[in-house]
Amino acid sequence: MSVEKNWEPKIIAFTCNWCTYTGADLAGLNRMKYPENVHLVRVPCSSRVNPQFILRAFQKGCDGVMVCGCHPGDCHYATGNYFTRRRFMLMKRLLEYNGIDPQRFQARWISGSEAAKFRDTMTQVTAQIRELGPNSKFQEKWYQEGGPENE
Amino acid sequence: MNDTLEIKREAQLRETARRLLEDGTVGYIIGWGTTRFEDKTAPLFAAKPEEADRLVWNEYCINSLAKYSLDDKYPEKKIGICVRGCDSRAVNRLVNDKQIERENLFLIGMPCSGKENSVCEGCSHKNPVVYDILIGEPVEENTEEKASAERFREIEEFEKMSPDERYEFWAKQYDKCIRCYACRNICPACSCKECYADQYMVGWQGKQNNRAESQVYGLTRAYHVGDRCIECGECERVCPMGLPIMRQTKKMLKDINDLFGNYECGVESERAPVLGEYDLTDRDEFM
Amino acid sequence: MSRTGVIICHCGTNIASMVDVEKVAEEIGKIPGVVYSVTNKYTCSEPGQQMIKDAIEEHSLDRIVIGACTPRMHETTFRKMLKGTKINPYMLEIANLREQCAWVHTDKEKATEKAISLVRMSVAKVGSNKPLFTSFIPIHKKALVIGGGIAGIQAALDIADAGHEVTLVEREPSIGGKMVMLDKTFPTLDCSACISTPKMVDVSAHPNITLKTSCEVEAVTGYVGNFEVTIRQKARYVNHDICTGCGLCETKCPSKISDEFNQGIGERKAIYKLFPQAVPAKPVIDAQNCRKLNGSAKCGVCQIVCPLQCIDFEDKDQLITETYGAIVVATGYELIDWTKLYGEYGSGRYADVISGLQFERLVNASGPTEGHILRPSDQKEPKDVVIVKCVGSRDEKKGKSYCSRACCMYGAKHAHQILEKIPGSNVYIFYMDVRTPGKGYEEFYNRTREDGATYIRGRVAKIYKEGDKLICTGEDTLIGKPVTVKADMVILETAMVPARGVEEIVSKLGISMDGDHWVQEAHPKLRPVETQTAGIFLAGTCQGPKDIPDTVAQASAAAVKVCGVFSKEQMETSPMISRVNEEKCCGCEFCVKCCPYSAIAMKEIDGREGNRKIKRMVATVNSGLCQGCGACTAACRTGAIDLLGYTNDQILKEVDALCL
Amino acid sequence: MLRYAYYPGCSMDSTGATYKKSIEFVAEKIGLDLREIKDWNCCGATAAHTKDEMMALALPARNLALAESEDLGLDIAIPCAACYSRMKYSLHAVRTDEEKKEQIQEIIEMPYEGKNDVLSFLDIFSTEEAMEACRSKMVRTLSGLKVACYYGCLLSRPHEVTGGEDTENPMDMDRIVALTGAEPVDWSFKTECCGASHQVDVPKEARPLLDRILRNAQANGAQAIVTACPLCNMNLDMRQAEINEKMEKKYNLPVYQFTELLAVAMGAGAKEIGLHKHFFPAFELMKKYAKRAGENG
Repeated sequence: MSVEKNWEPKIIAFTCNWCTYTGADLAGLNRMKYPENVHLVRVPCSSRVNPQFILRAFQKGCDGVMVCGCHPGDCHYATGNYFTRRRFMLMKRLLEYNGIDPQRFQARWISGSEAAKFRDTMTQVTAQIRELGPNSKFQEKWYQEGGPENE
Repeated sequence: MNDTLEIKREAQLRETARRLLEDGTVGYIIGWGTTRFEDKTAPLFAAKPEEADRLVWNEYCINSLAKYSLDDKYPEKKIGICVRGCDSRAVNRLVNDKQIERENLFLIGMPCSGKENSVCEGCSHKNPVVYDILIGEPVEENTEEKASAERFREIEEFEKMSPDERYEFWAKQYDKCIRCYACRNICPACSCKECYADQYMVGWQGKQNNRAESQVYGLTRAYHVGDRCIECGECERVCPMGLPIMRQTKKMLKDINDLFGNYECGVESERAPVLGEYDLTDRDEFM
Repeated sequence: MSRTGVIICHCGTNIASMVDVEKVAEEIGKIPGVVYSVTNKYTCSEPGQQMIKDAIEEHSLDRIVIGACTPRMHETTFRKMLKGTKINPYMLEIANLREQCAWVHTDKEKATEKAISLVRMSVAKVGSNKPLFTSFIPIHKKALVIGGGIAGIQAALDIADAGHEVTLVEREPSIGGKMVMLDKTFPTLDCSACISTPKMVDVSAHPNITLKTSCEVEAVTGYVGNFEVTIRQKARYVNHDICTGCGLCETKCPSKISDEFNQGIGERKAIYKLFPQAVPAKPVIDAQNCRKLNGSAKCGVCQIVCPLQCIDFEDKDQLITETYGAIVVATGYELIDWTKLYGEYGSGRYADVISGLQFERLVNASGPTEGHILRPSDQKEPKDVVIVKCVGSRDEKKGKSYCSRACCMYGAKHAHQILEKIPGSNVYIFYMDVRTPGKGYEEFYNRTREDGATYIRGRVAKIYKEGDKLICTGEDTLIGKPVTVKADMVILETAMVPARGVEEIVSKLGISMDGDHWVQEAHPKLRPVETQTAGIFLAGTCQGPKDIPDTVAQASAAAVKVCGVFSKEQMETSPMISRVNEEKCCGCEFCVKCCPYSAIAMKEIDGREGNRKIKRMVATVNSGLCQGCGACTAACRTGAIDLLGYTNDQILKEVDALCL
Repeated sequence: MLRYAYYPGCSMDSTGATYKKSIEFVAEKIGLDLREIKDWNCCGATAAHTKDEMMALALPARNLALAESEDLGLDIAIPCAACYSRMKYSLHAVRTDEEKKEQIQEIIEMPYEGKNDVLSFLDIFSTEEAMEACRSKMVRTLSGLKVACYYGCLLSRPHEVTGGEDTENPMDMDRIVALTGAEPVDWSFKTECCGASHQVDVPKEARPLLDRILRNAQANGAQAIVTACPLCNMNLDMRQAEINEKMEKKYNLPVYQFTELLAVAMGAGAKEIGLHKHFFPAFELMKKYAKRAGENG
């Protein structure tokens, strides 16, 4: 698989509206800088994210997927992130078991006031994914461009 | 299987079945019957007392019978089902998922000392965990060590391979998948009214039969049943293309055991599935 | 085909300086379905909004995407704007081009590229938006207050004065709670009964308040505006409608029981009024200790002497169910049972080592000793008294880790009362810190010291009896020496803990408690009188230890919150809540377990099985309770339950749009 | 069956002579079978753990391992409070800390699993079986004699290690002593420190510790003090005269081991249990109150 010359990692982050999304806005207010590769999808709570969205994101061509929410105990909906924690601890291991590099899927608790942590996390994850290179696993695109023939 | 004991048990099964059908406690009995091949049996629906003699009990009775009750959720009379250890756990699974009423079933417990099926090797529940009547004496269970060593042996070996090797392995397997959904149809944990794969949800699960879509289907089904799988091995047995599906779903069970304490599905009927609850002391890896 | 209008905002230079807004508008214009794609200097301003309204008319748009600042800023503004147009306010998506793009990136070309994909994601999402309508739930303008202490009384009075009906439920035979047990209150030293009994009388006289004493909440279902509450009226064996409270029965009753109102000092009868100024001022019979009712003797003398035949030994508990719009929890506190924790202080073997409340009853004029401070062992007036503070508070090893806030002040008050009532007496107060956080508190503490109370900084290590003296050994950390005080009486200022049985009330109401079983407020700083459940409010010490001024302030705050709920005929609920597709739902209840607000219930609907009519169970979402978190959607394997405004389809469209 | 492995400890043949004699007398009377551990070694008492923690754990562990190696499955009975406390620490370490268990077994070069329990003499005498056996063997009564039961610190503390039910007001000894007809008084210094070895090197500062015990016992009407530990007994007994003289006090409180009271009540003669061996005269008081069952006082 030739690495496209000007490839830019494409990272999607499902962020909870009450904590991480607010933290991202705060990072914006403080004019903190981080790479352009991360695109936030706003959801009411991290427990809204269905583990199947992760599979679709990889299949449609994302190189890295993140799920970010409130720290356990701070959830605006009281128990939302307790379920998130269990769901994604299991999904993370299932993905690694199927060959996805561990760093491609990450979950993080970032609160509404942790703007610096948001910036550092986004910078760190982008660097890790850039180092891993483009993701070819689970990709629909791989199949559309000939798939098994050019293997 | 020492034959004399099993033959006696088969006779007792037939005699019990005849009596149940005659006195009307059950509408019909689901058991195993002969087929054209001696080394194969098939599910048998005995409705009349004389049909009770067609019931067989030998080492080829490997079909799981519990899920047939889903097709008759509102029976006039009770449904008799022959349940081995794994079938009884399947019944608990369906009752726990609120899909069938325990009162609608009359469970004929069949202590099973293992069948011609690879999954019986490490079986942890040979005797039925729930039944209304037990045929013959309970058999001796596997020792604790043997069952637990056997349970995740395959998974541990597979985890030793490198990520790329693992991806190549699964990619090859899912290339074979023809999306016949037999694994879903036989699985007692797959009891949805209309499976997500059958629904017209464009962004959700594509219908094309390519590696990516099959991978997503395989992983999604593993995730859906992972915390409720009773390890009966039927999905692997019925797969026409021979995919090692158990090796996928049991990975979830292994993680659940490591993360949330030992956990076996379908043994007690009340146990809530792991993903349906939480615990404040769960490990926290996402700080 | 949808007709989407896209407006990319300059936001002055905030966005335009880092994102080439014209290029974004132009690129987005090429997407099929986008029929209008322009930029605007200040979209949120009046002219900006007017421009959008005109565009909707002119291009007959049916959905809008605005690339501007964070939706958390102007989502409501733009929704209000759309109310004035033919478009449903929820056919709108906002792409965050300022806080999450222009302000945080440095390379203009890449920032523009990201802006384009962000807007493309919003356009894809808005493509499957559906018009949403707020629903309304009726509000029963009747409040329930649980707990008849000063918090419950104040809340009930405030709500009733605002013209709403209130039911005040109290499990004891009379309201008044702990405050009415006290003699004086700090810092003004005005008599506690004089300021609380008038309020109690107001409660019984108020037309809007129904007073239910000797009652307990049996079950609570429903949601804000429509709480179905079942109340158990415990059998009182006295017909309060006829009884005039003359007290003849009380004088004749032969049995003697330790008086729990007087904290075990002195006794009461089996038929009794909790205390002289009880409201309602009518006796009840304590079934456990009444000889006739517990079958230990024939008795029944009260029935014989009663002039109006009010006594009825056949009385049974009754259950009454009523609908309420809001509930105020005011279940109050208790003192920790120090006898089980402090073997060093004699674990209750010495009669003269008493708790703060027991001292309040000794010094109270209507108490068992008519206000004379007589020590329980030999009814002698104590000369040297030791007061020990923080017994059970600020003590993780043996008691509670928190500070109970009020004991420093009522400790000083007790010292003051002793010095005043017993001339020539000495009071030694062992303390760790003296906390005087209120108005006039520090001055009151200084005055107590000037009156002669000796404050010794250190904890009492051991109290033991020698002769008729109680020897308190401790340490004075200021002089670094062990100290021994020979006392006649010792008062322990013990920790406050939640009232007995608060766990049941909390589980019946479906609200939560913190680690120490205090009722959990919605937010410690910003929403101290609300709970996570809409329509259920808190007042007083049930939420945590506090003194009377804070309690009354919270009670009035809770009352205003209730009036807020009752100010509207109907309550508008957010439309972005979950909805069940009953065709797909197989009734497995996985979603029910994940809902933090228990807003999902199972209901029976008709269905068909082959050619037969059958009944099957499906999930249904209560629009009043659901807060739209979506935890249920991820638990549902078939996707039968979905969150309006963030449906699976919308989110996955965003994912697809990003990866084109 | 009243059968235990028995660890006497060093003080039984020295300061605890009266304790040992009375134990042997009572044991013989009620059929208490005490099997002394062969080749037992010193338990380290207060010296070991000031030096090195592992030594302090290994010394008692060796004795426990020896008892366990005879695999009679017997719990270990220990008369002296200090040995009891040290053994309990070792048992607690072996049962709760895998790493320490490995180290201990390495040092004593013997396997030790901590299967059997470590019991003080109060534990074994307060069992229903032992109480019943004592009750049946009573020939004399000490009714009218008021005694203050002094437990000392090591028998009940620390709670996590000894599992004692009430570290402030234990009642085991009170129940046992009451069997003899003597009347245990309710007093407040049951578990306060007696100064232990401080009475040797800093007598002047440590003396008040003993003084307050004696004062509170006397103030609450006690005529004698009963102990269950050779060291507490020695401190209270030997130094009472010194306190009377140096601090001008008039204490007259003979100090007995609880087994001495049991022995007397079971008909032991003064010589048999060494009543004359006390520092503070203890024979008169016993003579005054020890009455044949049935004789009135």
